[in-house]
Amino acid sequence: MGYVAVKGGTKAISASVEMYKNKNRVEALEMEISQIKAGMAQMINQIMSEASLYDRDLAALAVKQSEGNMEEAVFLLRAHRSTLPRLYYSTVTNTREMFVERRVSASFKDIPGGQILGASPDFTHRLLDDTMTYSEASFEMTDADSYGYSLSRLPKVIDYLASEGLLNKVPEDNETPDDITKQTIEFPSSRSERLQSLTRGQTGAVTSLGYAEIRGYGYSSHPNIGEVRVGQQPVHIDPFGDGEGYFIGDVELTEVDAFMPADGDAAEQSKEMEFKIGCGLVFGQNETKAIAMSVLDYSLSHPVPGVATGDDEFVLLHVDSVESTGFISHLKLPHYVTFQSVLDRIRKTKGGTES
Amino acid sequence: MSTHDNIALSVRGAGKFYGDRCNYCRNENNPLNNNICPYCRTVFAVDDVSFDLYKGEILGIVGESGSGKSTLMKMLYFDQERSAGEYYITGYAEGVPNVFTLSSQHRREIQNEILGMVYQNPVYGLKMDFSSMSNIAEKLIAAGSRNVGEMTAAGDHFLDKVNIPLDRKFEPPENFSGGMQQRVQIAKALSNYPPILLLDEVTTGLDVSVQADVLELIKEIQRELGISMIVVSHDLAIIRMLCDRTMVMLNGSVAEAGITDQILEDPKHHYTQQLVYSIL
Amino acid sequence: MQTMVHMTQQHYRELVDLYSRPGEIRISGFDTSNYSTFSDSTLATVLTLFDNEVSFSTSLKQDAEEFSTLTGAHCTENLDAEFVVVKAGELTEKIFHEAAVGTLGSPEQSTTLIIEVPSIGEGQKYALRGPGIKDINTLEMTIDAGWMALRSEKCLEFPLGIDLIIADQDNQLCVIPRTTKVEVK
Amino acid sequence: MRQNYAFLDENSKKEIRRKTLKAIAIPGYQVPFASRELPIARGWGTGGLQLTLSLAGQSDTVKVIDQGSDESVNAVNIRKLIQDTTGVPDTIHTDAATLIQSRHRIPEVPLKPYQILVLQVPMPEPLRPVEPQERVTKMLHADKEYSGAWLRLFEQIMNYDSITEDADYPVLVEGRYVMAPSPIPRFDNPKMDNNDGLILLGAGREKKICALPPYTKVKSLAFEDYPFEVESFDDVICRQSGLTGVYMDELIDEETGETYYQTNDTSYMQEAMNREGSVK
Repeated sequence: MGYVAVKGGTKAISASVEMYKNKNRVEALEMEISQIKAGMAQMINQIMSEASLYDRDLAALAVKQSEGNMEEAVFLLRAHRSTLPRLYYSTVTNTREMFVERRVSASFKDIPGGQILGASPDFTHRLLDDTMTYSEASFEMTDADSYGYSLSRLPKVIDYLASEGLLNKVPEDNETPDDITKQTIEFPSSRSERLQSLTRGQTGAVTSLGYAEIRGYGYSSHPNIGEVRVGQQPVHIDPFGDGEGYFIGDVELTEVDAFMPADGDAAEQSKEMEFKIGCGLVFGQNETKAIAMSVLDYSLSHPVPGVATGDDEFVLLHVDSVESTGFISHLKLPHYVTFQSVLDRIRKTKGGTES
Repeated sequence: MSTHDNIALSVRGAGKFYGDRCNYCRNENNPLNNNICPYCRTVFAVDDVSFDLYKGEILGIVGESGSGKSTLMKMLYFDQERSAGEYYITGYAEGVPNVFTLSSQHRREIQNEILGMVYQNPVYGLKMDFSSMSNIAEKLIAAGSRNVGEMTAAGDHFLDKVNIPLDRKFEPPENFSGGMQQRVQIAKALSNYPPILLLDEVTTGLDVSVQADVLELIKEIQRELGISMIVVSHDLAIIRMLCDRTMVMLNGSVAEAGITDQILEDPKHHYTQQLVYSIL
Repeated sequence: MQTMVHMTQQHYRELVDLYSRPGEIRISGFDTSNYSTFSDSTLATVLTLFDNEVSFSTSLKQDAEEFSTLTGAHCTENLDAEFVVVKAGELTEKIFHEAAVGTLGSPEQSTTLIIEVPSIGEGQKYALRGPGIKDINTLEMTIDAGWMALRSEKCLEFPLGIDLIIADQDNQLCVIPRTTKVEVK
Repeated sequence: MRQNYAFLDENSKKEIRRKTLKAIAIPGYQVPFASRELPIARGWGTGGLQLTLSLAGQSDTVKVIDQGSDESVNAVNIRKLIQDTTGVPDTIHTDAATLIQSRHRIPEVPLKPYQILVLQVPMPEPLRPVEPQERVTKMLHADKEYSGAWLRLFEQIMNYDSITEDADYPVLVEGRYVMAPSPIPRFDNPKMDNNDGLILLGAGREKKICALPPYTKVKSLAFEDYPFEVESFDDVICRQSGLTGVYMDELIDEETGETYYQTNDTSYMQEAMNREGSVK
């Protein structure tokens, strides 16, 4: 009988996978997808946004399977997304048609349609509530309608500024947006590539960089939130290319328009100031990420030389959760061969040869 | 193209415009408001410039700031795209192609192998945080050298020639004074013996005594190596000291050109007269 | 079972070999109904490489519709499209002149010509040299040397250039990428 | 959940295939591609895996190695995904495989004609150590401006009197493109030159595909007087097999504390031992 290589790797891997399954499956199996969907809606919002796949059931499944590890859940959905054929593209959707559930403006006290606080933890006291320890605790349900509002279409705050001529006029761009999942980003990036990268970005990473931008490493003055709106956005497709839109469902979106006071058009040597806009738009309710995205959209569209948050390569290539966690974690893979090569060079500079 | 044996490079009708040009300014007989079209506001930074550079000579280009001389220089070194005109280099493909229209790949080849450039500000010509030796090696590597011994020897030779103490050759230029940086830049530009050297206001901003050193160095190198040079300056004194022939630029165009001594003694153009009398 | 998934995979692998070894010849086509005016190997190449992200140009409306229906690819009049599908008898100087050679920064943004010739293995003899060829490959095909000269002109400044996929009516295929130096023998 | 053949949907494969053919037509150039997420992590071989999945078919036999070993956990994991989604048979024998995916090594057995070696690439940009910005490195490749890559080696020589670049040592392909060969040891670089098989390099996270067709000139960057050097195993013998002249793992004997060496390419060692009958 000849020499046979040890099957160590195969055995080790299957043992590791078995242990992982045993550990996580036993208790997790008792958790229903419907419970995760209902009870961890905010987590699901973040995951759908970072995975760029809008499917609450699959997101809940990913949460269950990953034991609540956000990066793993996003990763599972992204990998699944790779297997899906692209059957249709949606038609352009206008957020003026959003059915708004929540909407606040930091810029104007009174906005047409009014401020709608809706559901938000913003004004809760962050005190652990031990009545929630046991699932028997009962809550009194209230009907949103009883607070005097219902889902409705509302005008946008930017339209008000635009009507006053205070907004930077941007020519209408009807080019098909670039899609970074079909074509690699090439630099300098297009706005559609930037917006897509940011909305897929890891919530924490986008928030951190947006924070750095306004805290002092970038624009460093206070952006004004014209409007944060959360609501249901209808999506249509045009399968026959005849302009007939077919309604395929609603997606929940958070949209932010941030205003930055800025100099007028330099080319026209304008001495007037006006507002320029940063845009944030993410799946689900995720207001902090949407605001940070609007800050970064602005900083990347109006880059200041030498500022990292204005450098599209720096921001866009480092906010993706799957890429950053993958590359960081790959460091634990074996690097025996390359390390041997490093040893060889270091020994050479020490003047010695291999012993 | 020129068939003249003694020509290092020739330029015909070179132009650099900022703007779209209109029917008015496309007609070259129509007068411009200085170098700006009164109708479409197109700026003619360089307008219809033609000249030859002879082998082994120093050609001076003089003019005030905004005259287009630096823009012309940047076009010759491909730092800026040209808007119009032709440019032939005898040492490249027998002077046949209009090198203005070559691909960036080929222009880079010319830049690396045939041209040397010394900028007014050493920041553009040097890697400030790399050693002086590495700066010289960079130019040699770009020009095709693949021998470390030869490169360090050339580095020693040229740094010595420009009076940089060799015990400082591994220091980065950011540690040096302005005059020393300029000398390192000259050493770098010369290191691969380029047939053509372009010098853009290289002594501006230096102390007078340092200026004299650098000018002397240029003169000496030219005598020794027979390199063809174009020297751009706003300073007639420098032009007088260095250049065999001179071209006077005004508002993007050539006002007058000829033997330097003749131009200085008997300026024809009103503007040149003003220039000359102002220094006499 | 042979499904379209497996057929395109196999055909792609033939193309990989042919791109890697300019001048080699393979036979490859699909066992599907062919309503185009091109050979099965040309159609197989189209089915393998085209999808709804691709734009292509071809002269006959019948072929354009067939290719679009089968793959979702967009037909265009522009000859600098990603692919131009053409029969050797219908080649024009315009096709070569307008074909995209890419840019120095993005040389892959070039046109691939899929040319159907009457026969590979007979006709004009060419000597091929370059990456993928050990010493020299000879290739015979019924395509006029004038067209190959135009092709070589497009490939003068590497990495710019066009790549040719050549098919014949007997479902033979070969590839001449931009790196190959082609001489008439 | 039911999976596609070879995991990816057909349109994703088509995009990868079109880009791969372009890569083969432009040896050494990094073709950007969309790069799908896979069920294994970015940075763990998704570039190589996408290539393999776009290539693999019913007549293939695959071999997957990591660090020279078919049994490295990452190799096992990748092989399992390939087999689960395609059902292709696997082998550990290099010469029996039609398709070989590897991380960090080129097998000791030379590639045969029509074999395809897929290398996993973490950092496909050889100029990244000298220039962080993609838009700049893209321009440098366009202009064939590689002095930065050579200057890096020159600086190492100035500092250490030797080139200190370890694995992923840059190569020049067909005299045109400088390419990162993936973190293979320098020992494997010469195997790429003028080899019989096709080598494809896939970078999933960085979204680039590169190719070396057979019989392509691939030269490691070096200087005439500081030639390229591979890792030295000159006086070293594999303790297990007695092999010499192969890439070795350096190991420590737990009992004696002595350093010993063992052939890194485990299937090659196994074949050699079976051939020699020198089983211990």
